Amino acid sequence: MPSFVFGAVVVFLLANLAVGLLRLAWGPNAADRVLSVQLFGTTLVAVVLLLGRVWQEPWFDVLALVLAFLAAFPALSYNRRVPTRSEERHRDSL
Amino acid sequence: MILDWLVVVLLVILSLTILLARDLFWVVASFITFGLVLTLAWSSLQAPDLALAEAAIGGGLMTLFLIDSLGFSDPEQTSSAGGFPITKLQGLTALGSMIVAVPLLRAFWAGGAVSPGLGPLVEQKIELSGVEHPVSAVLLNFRFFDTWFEMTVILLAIVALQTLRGRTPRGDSLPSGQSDQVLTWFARLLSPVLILFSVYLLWRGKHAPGGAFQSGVVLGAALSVLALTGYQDFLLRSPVVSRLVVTLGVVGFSGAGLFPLVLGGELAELPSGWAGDTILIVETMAALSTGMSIPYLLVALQVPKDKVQCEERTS
Amino acid sequence: MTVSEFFTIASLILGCFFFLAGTVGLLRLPDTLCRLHALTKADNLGLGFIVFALILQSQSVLESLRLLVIWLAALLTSSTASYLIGRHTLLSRDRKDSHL
Amino acid sequence: MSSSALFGGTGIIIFLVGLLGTFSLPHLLKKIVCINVMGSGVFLVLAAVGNKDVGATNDPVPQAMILTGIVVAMASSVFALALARQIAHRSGFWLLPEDREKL
Repeated sequence: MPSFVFGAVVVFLLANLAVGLLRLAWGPNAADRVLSVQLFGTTLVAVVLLLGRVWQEPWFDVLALVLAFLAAFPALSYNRRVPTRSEERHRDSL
Repeated sequence: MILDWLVVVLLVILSLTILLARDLFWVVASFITFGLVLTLAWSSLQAPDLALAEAAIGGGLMTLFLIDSLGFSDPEQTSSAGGFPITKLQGLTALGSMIVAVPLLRAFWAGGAVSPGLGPLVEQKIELSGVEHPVSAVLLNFRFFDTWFEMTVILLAIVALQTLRGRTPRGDSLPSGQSDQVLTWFARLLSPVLILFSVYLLWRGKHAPGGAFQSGVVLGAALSVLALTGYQDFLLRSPVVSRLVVTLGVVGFSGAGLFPLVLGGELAELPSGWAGDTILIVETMAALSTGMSIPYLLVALQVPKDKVQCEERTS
Repeated sequence: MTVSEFFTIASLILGCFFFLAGTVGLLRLPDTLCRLHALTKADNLGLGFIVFALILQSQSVLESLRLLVIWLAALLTSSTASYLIGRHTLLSRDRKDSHL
Repeated sequence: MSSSALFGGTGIIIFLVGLLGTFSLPHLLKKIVCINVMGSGVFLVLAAVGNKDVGATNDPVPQAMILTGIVVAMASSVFALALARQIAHRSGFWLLPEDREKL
């Protein structure tokens, strides 16, 4: 497999990420911004995996694994934000 | 090359976003993305250790600290205190930094005399260091002092935070998040794997990218996941032991640094035959203490609310 | 072109398509929960197809397993993250100041 | 242009953007984030100088120093965040006292 195919996919994915920055700008909720960060994280896992094949560097897989494992942190910390009273009530009624 | 340009453009856009954005969450989300893209920059510069550390800190742990602080701030203020009010002083600063930028960039791109750097020297002496990976050799042998005082800085940060926080009725625990089946299972699945992975990174550091700090940071991520999902036993069961683990890094480095003095050598001159073993022990201690430090930093960040409760109790 | 090369390119294109769909969905869909739906497609299928393409090109069984583990890790974290965001959105939907 | 020259130049620009933010944004959280951005700029310059196409080999010394720097920057940012939260809690604003007087 010629590596320029992988390189082209990497460029496409990064361009995708750049367009996704618009949602980061628009918001309007914090949740939307966490969502975009989530998408960027996954995109980067793919990018790192592909780059490891292009440059023939085996340690890129380790990097991809770190990125994949820690991708949940934005959502995890976002979830910890103190819920307001209405949220509490809603949860208790579930 | 196209890739480098894309990464550079993304980095500059994101830093400008951080400068100009009004919404606080936008700033923080841009900063997280900035950290993620920076990982690619390190990869492109062939600095795998930096990429690993940046992925774990910029993409993971800083998120935790920053969003935790955001949850504390109230919404009205977030929107009002944004803006970009340009006073005379700030205008001058902007002008000044642009004036500084031109010669800096010129100097950087002019190139000129290129020194060979310290790379060849490290390559030449690496057999004496006891490890095979050059970055680990520099970190734990040739520039032992840097890492020694790095551990001290982390410990000092925790001591300072604990002092700020004072004694609290609930000890070293996080205000419990919502306990929840999905989160519980997530923690049960993820944290053992993460801990195993951190041990792998530690072992790898001897001959390949990886090592005490990357390992410690991943361990810290595992422990924070546990603390955030309600498994706080490792903090609460025996607080003295957990605090001792936090100090392990400084203890290990001080021991390895001072011991050669007893044998009649120089300060921090690792004994040549035993360097490899000493480094392994010191690295393990450093990784454990870095890992334990991170939930402590997170706990100690919860200053004001605990303070309120304390003040209410005393009055 | 061999069969495995054909499948590799096909699945790379599919992966790119799902990432594109995820981004377009993130930009065009009207509210947070809809966007969450778009995102999960990119997370699971986009990354899945790209990992599949790489597995087809991998040199050893160990490398294939490693890639599979990375995909599974991404699945675990992204599904938990989606659940958390979805629940948080749902719980705070009746709030007036959903700004933060 | 080699990739290390590219990243080094970007490092300088990012440093200056962060510097500008640190001075001009009154919000303490933004100040802390901007200081971190500034630090990343410095790290980029340092890594670019130690890169293969500037020196003879990939220099591990700057890399080890940056690694130390990343961890120290994290610890000190957390400390700064705690101080900022203390200020925010006591005064009700994420602002330094000097900036509050201007409100």
